[in-house]
Amino acid sequence: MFDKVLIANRGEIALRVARACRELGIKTVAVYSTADAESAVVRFADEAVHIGPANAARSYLHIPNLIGAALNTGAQAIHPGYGFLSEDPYFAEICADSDLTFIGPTPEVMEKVGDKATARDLMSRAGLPLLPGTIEPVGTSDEAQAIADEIGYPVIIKAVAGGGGRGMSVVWSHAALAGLYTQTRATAQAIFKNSGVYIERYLPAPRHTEVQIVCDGHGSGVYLGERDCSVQRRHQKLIEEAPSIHLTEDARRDIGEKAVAGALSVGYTGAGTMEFLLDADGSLYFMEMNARIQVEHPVSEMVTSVDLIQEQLRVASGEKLSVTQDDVTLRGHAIECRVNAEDPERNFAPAAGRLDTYVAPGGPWTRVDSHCYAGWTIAPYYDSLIAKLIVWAPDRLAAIERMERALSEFQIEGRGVKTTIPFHLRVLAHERFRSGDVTTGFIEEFMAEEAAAAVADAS
Amino acid sequence: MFDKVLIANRGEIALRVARACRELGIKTVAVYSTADAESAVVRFADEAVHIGPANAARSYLHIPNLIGAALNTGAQAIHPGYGFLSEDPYFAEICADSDLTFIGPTPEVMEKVGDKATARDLMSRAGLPLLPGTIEPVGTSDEAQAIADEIGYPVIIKAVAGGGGRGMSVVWSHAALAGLYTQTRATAQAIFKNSGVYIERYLPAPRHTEVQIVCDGHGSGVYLGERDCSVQRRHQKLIEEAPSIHLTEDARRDIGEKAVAGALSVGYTGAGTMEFLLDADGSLYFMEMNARIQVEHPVSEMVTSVDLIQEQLRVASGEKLSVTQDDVTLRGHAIECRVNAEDPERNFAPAAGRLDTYVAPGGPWTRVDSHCYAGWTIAPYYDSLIAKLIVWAPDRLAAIERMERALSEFQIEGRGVKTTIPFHLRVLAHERFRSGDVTTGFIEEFMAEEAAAAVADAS
Amino acid sequence: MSDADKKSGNADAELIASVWAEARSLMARLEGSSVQRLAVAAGGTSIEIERDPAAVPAAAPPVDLPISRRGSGVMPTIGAGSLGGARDAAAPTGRQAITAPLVGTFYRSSSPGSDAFVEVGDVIEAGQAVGIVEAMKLMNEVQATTSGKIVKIVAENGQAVEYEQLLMHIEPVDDE
Amino acid sequence: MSDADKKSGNADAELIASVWAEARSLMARLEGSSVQRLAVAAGGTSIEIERDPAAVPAAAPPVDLPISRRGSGVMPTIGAGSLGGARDAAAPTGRQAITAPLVGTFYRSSSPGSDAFVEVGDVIEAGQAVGIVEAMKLMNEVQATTSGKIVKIVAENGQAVEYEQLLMHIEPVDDE
Repeated sequence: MFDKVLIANRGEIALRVARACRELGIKTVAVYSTADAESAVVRFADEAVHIGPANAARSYLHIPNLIGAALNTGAQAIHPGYGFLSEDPYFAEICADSDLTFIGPTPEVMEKVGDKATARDLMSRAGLPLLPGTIEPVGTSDEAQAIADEIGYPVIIKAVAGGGGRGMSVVWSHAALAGLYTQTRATAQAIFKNSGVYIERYLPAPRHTEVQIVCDGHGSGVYLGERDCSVQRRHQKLIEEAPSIHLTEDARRDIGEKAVAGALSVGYTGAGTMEFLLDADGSLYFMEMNARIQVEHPVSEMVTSVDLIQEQLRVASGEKLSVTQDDVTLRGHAIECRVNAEDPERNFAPAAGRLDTYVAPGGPWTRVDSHCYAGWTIAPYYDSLIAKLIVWAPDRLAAIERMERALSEFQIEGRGVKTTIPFHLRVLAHERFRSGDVTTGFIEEFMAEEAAAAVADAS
Repeated sequence: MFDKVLIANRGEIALRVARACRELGIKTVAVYSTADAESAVVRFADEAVHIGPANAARSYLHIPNLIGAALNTGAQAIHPGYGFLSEDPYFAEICADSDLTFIGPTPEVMEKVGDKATARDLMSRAGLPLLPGTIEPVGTSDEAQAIADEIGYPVIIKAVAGGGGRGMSVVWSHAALAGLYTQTRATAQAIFKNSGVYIERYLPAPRHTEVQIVCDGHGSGVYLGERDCSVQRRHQKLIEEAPSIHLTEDARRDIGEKAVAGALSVGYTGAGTMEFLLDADGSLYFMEMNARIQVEHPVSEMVTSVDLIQEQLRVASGEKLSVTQDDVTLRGHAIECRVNAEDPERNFAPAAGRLDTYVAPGGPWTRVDSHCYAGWTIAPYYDSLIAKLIVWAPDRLAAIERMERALSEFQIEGRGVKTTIPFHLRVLAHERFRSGDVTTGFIEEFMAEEAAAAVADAS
Repeated sequence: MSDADKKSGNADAELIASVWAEARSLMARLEGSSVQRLAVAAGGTSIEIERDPAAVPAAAPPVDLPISRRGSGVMPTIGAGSLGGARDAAAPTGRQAITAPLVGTFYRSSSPGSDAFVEVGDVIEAGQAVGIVEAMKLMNEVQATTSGKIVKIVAENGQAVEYEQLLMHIEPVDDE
Repeated sequence: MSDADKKSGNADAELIASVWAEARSLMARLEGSSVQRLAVAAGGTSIEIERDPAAVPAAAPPVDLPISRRGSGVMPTIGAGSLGGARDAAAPTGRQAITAPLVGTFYRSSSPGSDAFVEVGDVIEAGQAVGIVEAMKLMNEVQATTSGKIVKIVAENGQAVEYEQLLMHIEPVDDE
């Protein structure tokens, strides 16, 4: 195992990684921008290095300073967290060049699974089901038309290099295809500097379902069940849960085994997530692979009792996984609410500021992953996630009740500070959420419903 | 299920009960003394009633005010928590007279199990093993001598009405018996207004091992494994864990089944604990039964996934237990550290005051049951428990590492405030604790060792 | 610890004296200023001054009532609405509060139909019964703690009351 | 602990005096301003001033200065000991800090054995190289941001430095 690990991230995930390191007896090096000098991970870590100004491009994304900090402090490995440099093969390569272990897959594997078309091709060969459509970029408008006609409408045109819901167009008819094809290519070129697009069937009401896997460097891999992340607003996840109540035990095993096989087939090591769309008929379609730990990993931890960050550290240091597939049994239900410093009443505009009050919920089966404390200033420079509230209960309804209880005791106050807590409470109270009948369109519909009710109230 | 429950307690356990009620959709009534007007449970509960001055005798122990508060607010049941009136059959009886459900066993059962001699007699008949010795009070010095000679020395003389380590004498030889017998009777009379004493074999190095049970009113009962609470200072538990690493699976099942049989044999309902001494040879001896929820119940919850407070509420309302014995499987290891506002450097003198800083630990498998928040004033009127920190991990050593991590991030500061956190960290680091070879004498020896080292350092 | 701790007592004494001098001068300077709190720390020394908010010009001081329930509760409580007693007790007119000595039901008369113990305007003696609080079927007399005139009766007949809840106001009679 | 603890009492006294002077001047400056709370911390020194909200004109945004490290950490960090740059930068003498522009290893000369870029007493021009910071095998020149005389070199040759860590002090030359 490593003696010392540098954490190339900030916020709650930096603290999460530091906690795991401490529990494994590994010394930690935090890095911080000027805006984060007082951060919880800086206080918690064994050492901390100032790596640049608030601007992330000059600090958390500035590779020379991160490498310098690791070398100066004698760290043996770098944990990238999520976001920032976590899926950057170039960074992983430089780590290797500097004799530092990058905690994640190798640069080559990262590059492969990072390119959607390549990933889909590889995973399809490994047996993972894809949506009807192309894998390779579609070269001409005529070709696009022919493919779409064959798949049947609606179809979706997506940028090969796209992500976060940008560079996509849904096409509902033959007539609209050519125009949207040209337009999507232009958008893709403008945003991603890559005009390549592909076409696949569009599912109007899918559930976002993702399978957690971990692989070690000894040829072993396990799946840790799946998460349902259908509660999204503009492709930003708000509530995640595990397991999905829409998968049978057989379907879970089947997709889990295929996900592990797919990952092992490309030499994947570390924690990773296979994203699928779950159709109303129970079909799962592979969408992409995330070669890093994810924000919502705690819900998988709560139902499997496996510490994913500890497993990442273990396999990156060359050890074997601490569990076999037989050890992984699902128990109960876990839900995570992302508490963001945003004002739901003002279209989720960032609402940062100094926290005068910060009292996190406690008690049974209630987990808070957060870097906040009373007196901490939420800076406007970084993403707005300020706390992940995770609860566990024997079943989904009990988990919802527990989440409502926990949210009701969460106190976050400060001048200008607003959070998504009231919004979460309203979602949790909604009949459709409680029934579990949620697809990725749910939040838009929920918000439209609320807006309509507000208009009706006002008249 | 009840619609509304009054919580006749304060501090962390009042909040714990209120959380469980909220999760079950039950409205809560908090009661508070003048010193607790700003308490966390008052803030959390649906209603709160001022029941008297800081002095507990005139508030939390003042039955008319508690009953009045329940009747005034329309509560259907009273949860007594632990301590205060939780084991007072008279209070349970008055609740019944006022058509209020007392959440616990019936007054008759409480009375029976509350008397140690009666409890030992009943449990012995139900098959629970007792230490060699008497069950009935020993009437004369000669009789005492005869009994002690038969048991073999050392023996212990204990007050029938005793508790908390008071009214006990260890006798190492025949010669010393008569004198200590007379003296213990006198002490018992002075403290407990009852001179009755009994005699049993004294175990020099036992482990405090207790079995958690819950019974419903339909004749069903389950055991939820055992807790090891050997880390005690002057009979005050400091660290508790589940399961005990000194019980085999067979011994666990055997003693669990006997504990449930014993409880059902007296018509016990609700949550309860059977206390045993575990001898070096693996023998378990029944000591007493606690007819209430215990401070350390969370460690059992963490390894069994059963919410004990919710079960209490369920069975008190007439429902069946939500689990059968087959549903109860142990997973991993849980440890609880009691964080008290005491100064370990000054012989654990109370060190109360206003909390300027209170930052509870968070992250994976880390549970904090506490009523504290920044700005709260720890009053000197009540017991010094300010937080229970509970962690879970797949095995005992990983749980210790996690506890060390969690304790290291616990920030509790205020003028005059000291806590047992540094003491806990030293105990957790001690080789004997880590090895698990801890008996009830461990802490005294640990402290003597530390004192000796301090003297050596100074010279 | 380090050498720093062992440096000469003289230097220490000087340093301490100068910190005190600074503190005094700061205090003087703060009078009339808008500063409410000041903390300076340098090289192991620190001065922290917090001023009475009321002394700060133009400031509306936040009032802290003896039993405060600063709206921090997530949920409303009956307490919130019923703590008027303490506030009114503090009124400067000499008016005093008579509060419930225990939790129960307040009655203005000893039995239904009989006269109330007191009415507004009555002048009574300390120790005189002004009502009863029933708890567990026992009638507990509420006695006036002072002599004077009943000026206001706040609690209604049959009302549930908590500990120290305001029942009525009594005012000393001037020419007594 | 570090050298800092062992420096002469004089230097400490000077530092403390300058922090107090700064605090007084800040207080004066704040009157009539919109600042409600000000906290500055640098090295082991800190000043915190909180003003009466009522005295602050209209909608005053709270000002929080970028760098503050109020020694609140549970664990010591290398950062804690190495922020001297900011402290000295704030010194009123006109002395300025030259700090590391990135994380890496500081060298005083371009190669082992060759002359140092600068020595104490050298008078240099803005933009002139005063050292290099090596990161990922690239040599990054550290340039003086102002013209003046090098009065103190704090960082040692071959020392690991973090972002904005103090390297040396430069002071304007009067008759320039």
